[in-house]
Amino acid sequence: MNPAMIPEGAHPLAATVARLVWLLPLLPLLGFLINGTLAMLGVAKIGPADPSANGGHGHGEVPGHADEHAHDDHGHPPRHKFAKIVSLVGPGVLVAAFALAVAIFAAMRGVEMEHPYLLTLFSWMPVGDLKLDATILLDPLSMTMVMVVTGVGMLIHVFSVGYMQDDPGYPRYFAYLNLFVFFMLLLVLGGSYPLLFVGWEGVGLCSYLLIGFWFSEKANADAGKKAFIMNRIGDFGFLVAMLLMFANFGTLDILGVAEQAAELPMGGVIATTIALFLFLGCTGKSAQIPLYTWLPDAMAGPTPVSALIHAATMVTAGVYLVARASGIFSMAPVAQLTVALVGAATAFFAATIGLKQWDIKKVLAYSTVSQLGYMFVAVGVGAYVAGIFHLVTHAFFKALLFLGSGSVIYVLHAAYHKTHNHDDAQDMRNMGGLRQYMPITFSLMWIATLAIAGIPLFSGFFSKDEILTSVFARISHSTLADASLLGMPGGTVLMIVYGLAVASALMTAIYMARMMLYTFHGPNRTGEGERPHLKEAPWVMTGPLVVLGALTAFGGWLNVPALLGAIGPVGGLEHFLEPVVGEAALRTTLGVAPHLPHSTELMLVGAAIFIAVAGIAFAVWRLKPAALVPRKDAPESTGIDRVLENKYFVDEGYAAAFVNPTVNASRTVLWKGFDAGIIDGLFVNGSALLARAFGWMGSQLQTGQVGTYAWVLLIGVITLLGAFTFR
Amino acid sequence: MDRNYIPVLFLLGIAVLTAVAIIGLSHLVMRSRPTPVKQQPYESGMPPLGDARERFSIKFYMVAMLFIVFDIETVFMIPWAAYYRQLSCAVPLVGGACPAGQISFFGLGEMLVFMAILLAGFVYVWKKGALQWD
Amino acid sequence: MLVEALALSALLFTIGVVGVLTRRNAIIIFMCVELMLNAVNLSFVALSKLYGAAGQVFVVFTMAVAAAEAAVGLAIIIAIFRHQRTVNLQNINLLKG
Amino acid sequence: MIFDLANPSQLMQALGPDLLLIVGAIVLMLWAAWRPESDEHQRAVGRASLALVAATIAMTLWYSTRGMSSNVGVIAVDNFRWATDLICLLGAFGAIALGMEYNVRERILPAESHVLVLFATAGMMILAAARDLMIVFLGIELMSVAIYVLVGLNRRSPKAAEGSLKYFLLGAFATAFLLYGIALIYGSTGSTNLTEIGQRVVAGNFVAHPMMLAGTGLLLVGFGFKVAAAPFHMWAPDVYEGAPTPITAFMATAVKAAAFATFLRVWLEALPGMGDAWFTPIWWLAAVAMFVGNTVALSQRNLKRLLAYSSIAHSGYLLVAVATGTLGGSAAFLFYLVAYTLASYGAFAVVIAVGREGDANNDLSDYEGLWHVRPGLAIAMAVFMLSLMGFPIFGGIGFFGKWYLLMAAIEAPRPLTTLAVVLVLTSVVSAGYYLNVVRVMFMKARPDGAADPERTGSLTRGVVYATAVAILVLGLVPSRVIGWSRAGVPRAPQIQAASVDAPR
Repeated sequence: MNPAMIPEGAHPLAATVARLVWLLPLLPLLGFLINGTLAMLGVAKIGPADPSANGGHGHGEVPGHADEHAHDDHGHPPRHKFAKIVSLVGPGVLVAAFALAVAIFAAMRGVEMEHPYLLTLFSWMPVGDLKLDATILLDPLSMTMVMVVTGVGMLIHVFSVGYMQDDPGYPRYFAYLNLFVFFMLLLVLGGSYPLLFVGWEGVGLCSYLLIGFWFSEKANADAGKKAFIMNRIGDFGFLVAMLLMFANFGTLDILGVAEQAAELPMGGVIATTIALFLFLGCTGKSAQIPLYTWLPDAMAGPTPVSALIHAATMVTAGVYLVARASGIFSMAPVAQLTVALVGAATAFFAATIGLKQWDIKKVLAYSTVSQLGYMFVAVGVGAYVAGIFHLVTHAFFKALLFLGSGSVIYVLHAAYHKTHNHDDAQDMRNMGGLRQYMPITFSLMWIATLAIAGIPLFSGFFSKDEILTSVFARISHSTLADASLLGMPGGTVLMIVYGLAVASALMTAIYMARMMLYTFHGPNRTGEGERPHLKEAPWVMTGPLVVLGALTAFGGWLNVPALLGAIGPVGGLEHFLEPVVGEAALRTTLGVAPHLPHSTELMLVGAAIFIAVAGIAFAVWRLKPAALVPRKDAPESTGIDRVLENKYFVDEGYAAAFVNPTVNASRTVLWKGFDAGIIDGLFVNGSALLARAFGWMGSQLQTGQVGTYAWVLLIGVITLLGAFTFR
Repeated sequence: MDRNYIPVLFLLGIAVLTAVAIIGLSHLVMRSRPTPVKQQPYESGMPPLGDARERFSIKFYMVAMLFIVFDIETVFMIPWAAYYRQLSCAVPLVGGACPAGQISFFGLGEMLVFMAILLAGFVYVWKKGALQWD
Repeated sequence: MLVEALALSALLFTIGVVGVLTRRNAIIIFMCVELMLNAVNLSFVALSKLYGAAGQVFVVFTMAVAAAEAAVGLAIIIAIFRHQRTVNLQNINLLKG
Repeated sequence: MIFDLANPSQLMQALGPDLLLIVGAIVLMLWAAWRPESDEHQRAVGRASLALVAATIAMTLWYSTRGMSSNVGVIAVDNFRWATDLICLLGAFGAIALGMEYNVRERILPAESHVLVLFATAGMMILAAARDLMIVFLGIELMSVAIYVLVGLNRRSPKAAEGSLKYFLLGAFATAFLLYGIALIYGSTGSTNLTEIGQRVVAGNFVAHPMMLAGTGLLLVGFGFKVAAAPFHMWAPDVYEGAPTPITAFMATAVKAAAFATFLRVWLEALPGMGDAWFTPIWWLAAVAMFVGNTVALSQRNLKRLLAYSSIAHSGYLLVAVATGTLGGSAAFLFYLVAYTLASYGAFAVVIAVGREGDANNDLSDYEGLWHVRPGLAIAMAVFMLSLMGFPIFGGIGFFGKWYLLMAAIEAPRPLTTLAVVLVLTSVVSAGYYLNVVRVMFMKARPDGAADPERTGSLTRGVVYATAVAILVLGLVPSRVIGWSRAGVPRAPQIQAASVDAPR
């Protein structure tokens, strides 16, 4: 694994197209520069119309709504004057990047990838110990991520062309989106932690800018701010972890750190501390407990952004980071247990909250948080391949779900726009029966739903099953089982993790089925006037959905478990990623590949299938879309009264049969108390408030009186003299 | 402690004592019968004009300030003067005198530069009209 | 003698500090600062008895600098008086927070 | 060449750039007085001042390439001096350039404003050269007295007069402490020469000497005041707000740089032997400055005040470099200073560009929707804010500044890991106000009826874009500046032998 032993030119990839890998991030950067320039040129003196005209629901989700004000007639608002060239450049660079990525991938398949391909671009900070090169690390792991980022990114860019077409900030939107892809590629390709951090910070900035893209006064800006604060707390963890790495290893190269980490004592305090701080960074970026509440709020941004940044790519950066730093994590079982437990708890809590949401995007947001928890469970127990596998399949089906919901919102909004209705285009109570109007979207979204629920042969089934199996396999005979977390033996912790994961799998099936039922089935609850305007979204939007649908359906073939070896090549991704994470994964399982008896494995798979089917069946059986009323007629509709809604649903028989006490309690306590109270109240507002309180005290001291200043100065003098004298 | 300073100390003591004694005695002896006329400040027999705590013109302060600044610069001439003999000789002095042919104008030049800088300041002040009374 | 001189210097310095802290008139505060500077000068002079002329040279510089500072300071105080019609620092707090 | 500082003519040569600036400034002072006050004259003198500064920069650059050094004496001839000189001269250049246009807008007529900047800069250059506490004192006073006047330059503004008075009174107060500190150090070591003090401190075990300890403490107070480190920072927000904006920029950068450079030199050359004594106080001073600056800035609405608190926080960051007590730390210090100076200058230039007559329009609300009316200014300001925050890529060199500082802190013989964590944590807090400015500019609509900013003068625009481009370019290729700052550490005769680690 020693990278120093392989001269750069000698790597088999050096002779292939892979040496152009530096072009990958450069292409979107180019797109950003072009679109950014156009955005600057396109800024009219007047600026966009006041976007706060949007009803004040707090959902900025109204494509092209900014023009609503100026063009209240039915005429189409004029597109941005640079719209054509932007539509070409924005997605164009992504298509080129994806093509290049495919070529590199093909080249990589053709050579022996025993060692990572490290390409030094230039010496960024060329000084002694602080030497920091701009290096690109191309190995199977980063390749996988690049494929996801460019592939899914490309589709979402294309989708955006349709979705955002009437927005006055069209070039700016694509500039941000291109920039995001640039930073994301930097994140996954960076050959050292500082470079990775650059990408990490960059995607955060883009996310911040895009959440607040529609700066509808309060809610969006607040959401951006919240995302921002939480991400900064996470970044703090990452930075401290880097400082500790540097202090202990003297290097920050990813390979160098991995090499040094292997020599640390198992379970030592250094590895544990670094791993925990890294994980703090991950909780911020990947929306895990306790820093997860920003993600649902981030839905204020445009829906394609939610799909790309807040579902498929950026939020998975934490999972990628853990896999990247697998060398460190595998040396710190306590940290691993923490990761797995936090992941499982997040998966469970978010799923309970997801059961209750009315906003279609909020359902998907909580679902994302929950699925991210799943991924952390996987990488936490050292099943890095399973985690990355789920990351990939999740990117497919969640992007599909988000884009599908985007289509629905787009269509609904367009209909409302035509009828001058100001209803909420995201509330599922206003939907229903869309099946007949949007058949393509309908069927594609069902595919994604079946995948996320874990119905066999859809992609999500394979990845989810692998995670559950991995957790189960490590309950004994692993470093995790030997360690203990807060006095609890590792085996017990893993059992809890397993239980939570299974429970959330069930709830996932329920809430996803619920979302589909309320959106597409039952009677149509839009108004009479809108109904004629409901139709499938244009092809530029539906096309990407179809591609994603195919990926969602067949993505599971990437990594077929041995048990189902009959249907395809076994463990493709596993073999592909082996050189990167294999060693670390084996370390957790004490040097032997985890092996479960055939019967046990069959039983686990059977249980998983049963749960998925049961969840969907339960939802279909108990939920009555016909009984729903449109949001404006709903008895209690504001967020404050949501707890009361529980009663309404209990009467309907929803979830009355089982897990009701737990779910209700956890929902009430967690969503109201934990989420809104402790996280938002204490963590976000609290820390902001604390800082502000100190600031306020400081500015109160700033009385403007010279006398006060002289006194403060003197107190400083006396303190200093005291410090010097009485040491 | 240098004994030579003891007489000075005595003188100081006597001066203070005398002053205190005269004022103290008059206070002891006098009878206080204030009248408005008596309470007026004494201005050599003339009736006082206006308040004694008269505000001085701002110009007075400006000129005074300028005076202070230029005045204090002369303090630098004292060490210069004390050391002038050494400064005017290119080699160390021999028995308090400069060897023949070793006279240097360094000391003089230094002071001329110093004066030139002061002069520049003076010209500036003059040109700005700070020295004009009205 | 050195110790006494240094003690006196410290005492004067402290008086200056107390004056700065307790007075409200800008001019008096400035005079107190001058007192502090001159207290330090006393230290320098006393110390130069021990270490040679450097201390005395320092005193000369300090005096010159203090004079320049006094000139600028009085000009500033006059400027503030023109605006506020007072040199009482308690009334001079446009800038705060 | 090696200067013999005991020889007057060689001493003069060693002071070449300083003398050039001083003589030129005296000539310009007379010229400024020669004609009645007018905008035109003010600008003419400004142009001449710019030329003089440029000439001094050229001369300093020339000197710095000659590999000069000197024997032990009252001044230092080393790269650290040239580096500091260049930063201060660049600051002066910016202040004069911005001032020429700002003065026209604010109807500040005296042409002396530029000359005073030159005199203050001369003070800074003397400070940068000082290797004797006497010279340190003279430099500080020359610089400060000029700045006292510059702050009150706008005779029409009561705020300027008030700022000037506050700075003057508190500055004189702090100077007295500094002077007393010098006296006490002189009293304990018998010298005012930094090299000699350094030697005697090491030889004489002064670390438990009460007089020396008090002297070091009071010296720290004096420097702490000049660099606006909490709790000696109270003057800074008021003075920064009251002063004309170009002067504020000058104070926040050049004055701070010069004071810090001297601070560092005194600490590295004279007081390394006192390390056990000053380590903890400076540690706390840095932590408190970072904390106070960054938290109080959160509640600021006036951009000038916000930047003032930000500059207090940055003093804290720079104090971390001082606390390392190593040459590695001082290289990081110089590098950070460059990054900070560029970003601050740019930010203040934007404040000038957005501001209006009467020093108005400095409120955060005046920046709402700036993107929609002045996209260029908004983008540049975003770069400055991100740079001050230490954000990678868009913050350009600012990121490396923080990075380098953190690494130096960790690598110090007495690792400052906790302080590094405090640094990271407080810069997380700092994002709360830096990014707020960005948010306001990009994510808010321009308020109804808000007038567009006036046309930006070409010099101001030049400063804005030059600094922005420099930040971004140096962020991509920081190697030159890093090499420069590593070569620019102080070199004193005894420093090689002392307990600081050698530069890498």
